[in-house]
Amino acid sequence: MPINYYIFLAVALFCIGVVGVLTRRNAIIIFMCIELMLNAVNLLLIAFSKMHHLSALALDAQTKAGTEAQLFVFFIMVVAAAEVSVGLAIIVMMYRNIHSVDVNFLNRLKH
Amino acid sequence: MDPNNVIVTFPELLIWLPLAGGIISFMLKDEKAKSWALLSSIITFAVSLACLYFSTNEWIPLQRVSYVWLPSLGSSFSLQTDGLSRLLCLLNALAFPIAFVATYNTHYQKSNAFYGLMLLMQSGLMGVFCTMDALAFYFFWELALIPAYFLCSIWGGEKRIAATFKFFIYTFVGSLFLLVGIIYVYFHTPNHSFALTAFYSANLTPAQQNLAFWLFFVAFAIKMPIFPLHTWQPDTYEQSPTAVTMILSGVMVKMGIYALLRWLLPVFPEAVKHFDKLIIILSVVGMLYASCIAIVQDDLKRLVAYSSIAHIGLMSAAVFSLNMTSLQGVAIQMFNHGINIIGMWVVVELIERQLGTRKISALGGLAQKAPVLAILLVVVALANIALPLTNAFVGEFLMFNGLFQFNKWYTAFAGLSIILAAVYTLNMIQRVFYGETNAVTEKWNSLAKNEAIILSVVVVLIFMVGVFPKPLFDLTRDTVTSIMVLTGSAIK
Amino acid sequence: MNAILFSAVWGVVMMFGGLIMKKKSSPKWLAIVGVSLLLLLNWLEFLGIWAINIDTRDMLEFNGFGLVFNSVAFACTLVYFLLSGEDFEKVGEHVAEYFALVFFVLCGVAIVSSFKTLLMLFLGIEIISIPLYILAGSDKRNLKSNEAALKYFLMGSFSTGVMLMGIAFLYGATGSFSITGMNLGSGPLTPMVTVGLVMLMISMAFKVSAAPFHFWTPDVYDGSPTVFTSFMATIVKVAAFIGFIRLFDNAFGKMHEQWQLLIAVITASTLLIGNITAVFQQSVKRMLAYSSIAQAGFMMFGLFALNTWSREGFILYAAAYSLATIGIFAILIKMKDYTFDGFNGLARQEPLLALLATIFLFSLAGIPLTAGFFSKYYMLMAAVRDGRYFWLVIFAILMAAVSVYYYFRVIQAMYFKDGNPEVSAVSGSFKTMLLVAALLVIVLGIYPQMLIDLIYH
Amino acid sequence: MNNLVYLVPLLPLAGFLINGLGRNFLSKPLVSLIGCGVILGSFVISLVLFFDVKSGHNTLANAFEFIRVGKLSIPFAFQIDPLSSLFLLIITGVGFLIHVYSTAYMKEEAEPHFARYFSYLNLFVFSMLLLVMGANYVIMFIGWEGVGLCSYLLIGYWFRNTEYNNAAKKAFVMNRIGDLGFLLAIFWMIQYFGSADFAQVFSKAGIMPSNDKVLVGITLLLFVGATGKSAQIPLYTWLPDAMAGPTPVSALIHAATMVTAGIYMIARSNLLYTLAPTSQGVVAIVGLTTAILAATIALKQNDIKKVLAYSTVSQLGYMFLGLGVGAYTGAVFHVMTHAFFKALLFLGAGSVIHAMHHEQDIRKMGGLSKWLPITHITFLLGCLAIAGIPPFSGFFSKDEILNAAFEKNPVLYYVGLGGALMTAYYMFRLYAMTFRGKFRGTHEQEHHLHESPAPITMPLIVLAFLAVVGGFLGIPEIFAKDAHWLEHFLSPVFAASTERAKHEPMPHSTEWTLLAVSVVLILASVVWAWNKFSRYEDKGIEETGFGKILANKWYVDELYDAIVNKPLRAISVFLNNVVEKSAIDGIVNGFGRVVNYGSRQLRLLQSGQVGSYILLMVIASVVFFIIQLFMK
Repeated sequence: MPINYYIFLAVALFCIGVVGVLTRRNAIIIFMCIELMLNAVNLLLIAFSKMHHLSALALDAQTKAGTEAQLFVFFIMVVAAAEVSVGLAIIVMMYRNIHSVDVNFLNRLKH
Repeated sequence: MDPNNVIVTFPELLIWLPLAGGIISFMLKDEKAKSWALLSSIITFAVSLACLYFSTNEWIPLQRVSYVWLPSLGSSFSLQTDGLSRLLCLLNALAFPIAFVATYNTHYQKSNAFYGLMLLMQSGLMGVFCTMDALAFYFFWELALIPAYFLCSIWGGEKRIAATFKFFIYTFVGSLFLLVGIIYVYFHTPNHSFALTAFYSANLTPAQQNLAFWLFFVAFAIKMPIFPLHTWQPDTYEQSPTAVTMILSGVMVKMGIYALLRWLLPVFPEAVKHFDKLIIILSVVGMLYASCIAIVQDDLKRLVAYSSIAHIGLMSAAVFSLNMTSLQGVAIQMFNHGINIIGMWVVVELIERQLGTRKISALGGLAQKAPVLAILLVVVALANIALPLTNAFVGEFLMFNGLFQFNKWYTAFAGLSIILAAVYTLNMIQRVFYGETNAVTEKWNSLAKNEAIILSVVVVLIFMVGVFPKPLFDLTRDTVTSIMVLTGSAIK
Repeated sequence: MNAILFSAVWGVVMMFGGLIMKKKSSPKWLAIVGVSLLLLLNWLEFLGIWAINIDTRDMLEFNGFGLVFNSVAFACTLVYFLLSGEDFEKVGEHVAEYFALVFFVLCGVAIVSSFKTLLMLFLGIEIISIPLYILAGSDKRNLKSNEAALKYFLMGSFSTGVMLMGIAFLYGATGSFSITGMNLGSGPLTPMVTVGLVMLMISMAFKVSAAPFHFWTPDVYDGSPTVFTSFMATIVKVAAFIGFIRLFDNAFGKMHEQWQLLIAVITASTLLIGNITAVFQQSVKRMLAYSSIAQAGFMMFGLFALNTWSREGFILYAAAYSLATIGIFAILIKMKDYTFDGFNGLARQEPLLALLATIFLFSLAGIPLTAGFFSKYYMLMAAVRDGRYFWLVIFAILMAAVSVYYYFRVIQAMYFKDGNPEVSAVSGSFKTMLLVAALLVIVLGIYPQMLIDLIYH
Repeated sequence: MNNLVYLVPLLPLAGFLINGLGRNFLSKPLVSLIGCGVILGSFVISLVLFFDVKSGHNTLANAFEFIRVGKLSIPFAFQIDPLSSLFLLIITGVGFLIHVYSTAYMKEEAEPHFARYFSYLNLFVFSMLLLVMGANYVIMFIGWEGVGLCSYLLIGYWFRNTEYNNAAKKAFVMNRIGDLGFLLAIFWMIQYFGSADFAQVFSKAGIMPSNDKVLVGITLLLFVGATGKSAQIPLYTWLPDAMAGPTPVSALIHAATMVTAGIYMIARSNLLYTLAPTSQGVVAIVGLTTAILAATIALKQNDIKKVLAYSTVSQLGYMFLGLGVGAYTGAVFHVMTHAFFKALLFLGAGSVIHAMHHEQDIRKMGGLSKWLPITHITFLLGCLAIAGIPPFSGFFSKDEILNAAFEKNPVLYYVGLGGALMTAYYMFRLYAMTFRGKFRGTHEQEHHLHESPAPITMPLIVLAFLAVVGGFLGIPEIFAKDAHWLEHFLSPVFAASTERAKHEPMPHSTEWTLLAVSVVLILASVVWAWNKFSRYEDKGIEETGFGKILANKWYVDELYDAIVNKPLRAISVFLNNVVEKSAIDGIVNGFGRVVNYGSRQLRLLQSGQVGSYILLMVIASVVFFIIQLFMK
């Protein structure tokens, strides 16, 4: 299957995420959309990794070239997890104070 | 003493003495600060005299010094005096004692800070006149400005903050342009250096010259100021304390003209040739414009401010007519104008302090109450309109003469300003000193000794230079010639 | 390497220290000790003495530039601790944790200043960001603080997503994460590389709060506890910048001309928005937030030009800007009223504070004899040297003039207006430290050479 | 000899300094002594110099280098030749008499002001001497402006009176207008001849073709200067107002010496004018017009000093006519005689005013001859002289000019003669109304009437003598061969011109007829005026019709006010209030306002909504992609 399909899929996912971030007002949903963006990236990375690895194998059967992207994906997941913890904590704190998770409630800081 | 192994050179002294004086003055008690500042300024004056005296060839080592500063930038902290610098240093060193003595009876709040800042300003001005390195020049250019800003804003009149802030921003913009210009030229100097000589030998195409020319010129034009960049000046002069106004108009304005001669003409000869008409027209228009406005001013300070703008206009026109005569005229007129306008401010200061007003319409008949003041003012005023045998005549004669060699018609128009000058000056004299006294002027009580002395000094200077200007010519001739050669040769 | 390891370790140490130490002020001293050691170790590495020598598999690279930058950043942090350390205690209970988080951020800084693969860049940026989300929200009861944290978090992670997308595309195009290994050459950009490049540029622009990706900055800086704003606005920002510059210098340096226009646009808009918007602010804190954007605009020249002057100038800028901003924030924290009027008459009440504040503001405005002048000066030099887009230089100086307007409003309030501002008690040691900082600013303003020479050590 | 030359101006300068600085300590007698003494001193020296020159020895004294720039060098140098030595005598001689006169005339003044007066007077003499002694145009210009200053100071001597101050200011400003012309002329010479020295300029100009553009330009500009100083159209209006000053001042400055500076200057540059016939024509026309215009105005003036003032303007017009038609000697001759009789007339008027307690309106006078015998006689002699009745001095000088005019163009002669008739008419009107008929003043005025003291009468007598005999220095050919002493004396100065403008003298027959005609007509008008005004009654009737226009001086002052003063003020106000405040400063402040406005608008972007922030960022990103992908 040509790489482009993967690219289109990933980009599509990414855009869905972005649109979600733009349209929703619920902090948690926005956050999930962002996660969606990250996963689109993961998908893309894996696809590229596979592609590069295959092209590298054609030259040298033992090569590990192209696998580093998979490694990268793990890092992204880890970082995402860290972000989740922090992010949820912040959202909870916010909920404690204003009993809502609507981001538009928070606009004391402006201009 | 052997000039070749000296501990400290004149330019250094001229810069560091006021600086030290200023810092010390900050630490002093109020009353002490006043006398200390006077003492310090007098010492500086003595040094500047010595600097004039030891200017012959065998003393050259005493007149120049250079320290490594920013080697990687090719900038060195190099000071040197030639005739022109010496003359202006002398003016600077002379202006401050005069200002201090003239305002000795005025008391300023926190006077230690006041005099400290004044002396800092003097140091900065000295630097501008002595340095031969573009970067250092820019430094001093700014350093002279900052204290002025604080002096005006703290001790000025009621509208001071707005007025002086405008002044500051205005000049700061100019300085930034200058900075970019300096950098621009720097990259076109052989073996990237900020030295004046390197700037003189910068290889710029005419197009590049025109660009850089404006970057430099705007800064200088704002400082002088040249029409239509002048609007900060009357407000600032009106608002700032007179002692500061004396320095601003007497010395700082000269920075601009000095910079034209030292940093503009020889660096961008083609551009100068290219724009000379335009700028001379601007200057001439400015002369007439300012003179006309001066006619209808009712505030003494504003009147003097506008008359100063007119005079500066003539100077810049003369600079750009670019011939031996005009430049020579400018060189000595810088000194004369400084002396005269300081004299004018002294009188204004006296009137304001004793009568509590600067409104011309409120005054009258002072000649009966204060005959001595009247006489002294009349002399200064006549110098201001360049009557023969006063110092200004020599300068203006040469400048007009040079302008005439550039173009007859410009001169004819510019000449109208000497008529207008007569109109507003005589109006002022008449409405302030002649006629019958009124309630305000009745309040006048006699002229204090120090004030009389200062004014007499000014008057004596006016006539000395006016009758026998030779020393000033001899002092500045070489510089002017070299400027002409540098500029002219590049044109040919 | 030393710095990365030690700062991480010391962060942990701080946490446990927090459990042990009962006195509220003691974590500060622990932190000061820590950052001093950090500085020392980084310096040793600079001299070639390594604590532990690890083969980083060509993922990190420690060169003079990065190390000098580290030293600058750590030195600024030291000054920051000394000046504002005790204000940590006012924020909340978990003082030690705050310090710990700061140390983690420093770890991230050390990584960003030495990354060699996009992975490390990503990690560094995240290690910097995540603790900051927490610090921004550390004033839990304060809604503004909450809001700041949330906004920062949402937009931050959004930009992370964009960055990762960019990285992914670059990887797809080149098959490597190493900024040198990608060897894109100087030929015309392929679409994929373009997309990756632009996305990276956007996300980095976000991190350095360059317009039009600056929107989080004023709100976050305004909402967070002032003491942390000071940290974010200085060390973090310049760290992000060093990452930005390293990335584009090493990875895309050869095709400089092809993306310079975008940088020019970013620079111009940053200068414009930062300066113009700052003019109308009433709160000094928010004004400083915008001014930090404006300063970022000037730092962008470092990226715009990419020549020796820009590199030297950036280091200088980082130092000058951080010092001055930390100083002015330290004074701001002492004020009860953050509006301009709150400063009225400070000169009469606290002459020294007013004087020092003036020096810092001069430096920010770029008045000669202060470090700020030379940093701006180098940036202009770099830009003029580069020669392209000369209008940008003219625009920049006009904006610099505008900046004078709002910086001097503070000076006017302090010196020319009357009033009795409420200032919380300032200790002598604080004043001394502030004085030292001011002197540093002036020394750098007279002889910047001493810092610049270090790069070529 | 040189040191003596320096002494001539230095003595008055010393007098000025002593009197000026010691004004509060010196007693009146001492002041008068110093004041007059120094002038007497320089008069004596001038005599010595005069005889030295007469023995054919000119002096060029180079004091010191005033200006040297590049090749241009302007020394502070003095030159004594026939022309300047003659003027020296007039200035110091008449000056001395008037100083003496003043000691009595200004007696009422308080001590410091008395001293101030004499210091000004000395200063004036000093400047005037610089003017005539200068060996180059720059030194001449220095004196030129110096005398302008002194006239300013002396007209406004009673500085409490605003009207006087205005007169003084007017005089100075109008002179400045002229000075500008002079200055430009100097620049032009310097540019073209590379020097301002008389000798060099003339030698260089001598080889130039006639009517060369440069020469015409220079000479016209010089003439502009002359019109200012010597009160010719269009710059004459200051002179009548200048009568605000003390009468002796009017006599010295505004009749005898300063106003003749213009004639001196043109006579000095005679070569330039001879080479520029065009400008010569202009000079002649302007001079003649002024002569007529002023004469007409004088017909209807009732202020004794105003009449004399206008007659001065008119006489100056004759001198310029003389210069214009090339009769340089005649002009200078007339300057001399005019100095005598006009000073005499002014001093006489002063004596009258003194006796009448500062009453100047001749309608309030009459029949003064029986109270002021000496004044009366001398005044009569003066009138005869100015009217041009043989053998009094005025006759010879005026006749010489008119003859020259006739040679040039008869029209000039006829018009000039008309003017001369008017002169005779109004002078005798003045004389008759003042001294004839019966007294028309108030009673206590009549009671106080008395002849003035000796210091006043002595100068009158001396001047009267000169006014009578002065003419014999220039007896025309037709009376006696080679009797024109002045011509011989001045010939070296005008040699260059005369040999260029050669013309054979007109036949004696015509000259005789002209002479006869003019004398007869003048006598007629004298008699007419005498009869008409000897028994004048002040009916207080207003002038009407043409007479009103003349009485109001052709409304020239009003005209100038309308076309110069008012517009200038209006422009200034406009510039100050509109251009300066609104336009230029408005633009400057406009920048500030724009920034402020922009700030207010831009900060609205910062809406506080995360959504909008991210939206803006996304939009920006899209734009960036577009720029990067498509804009290259």
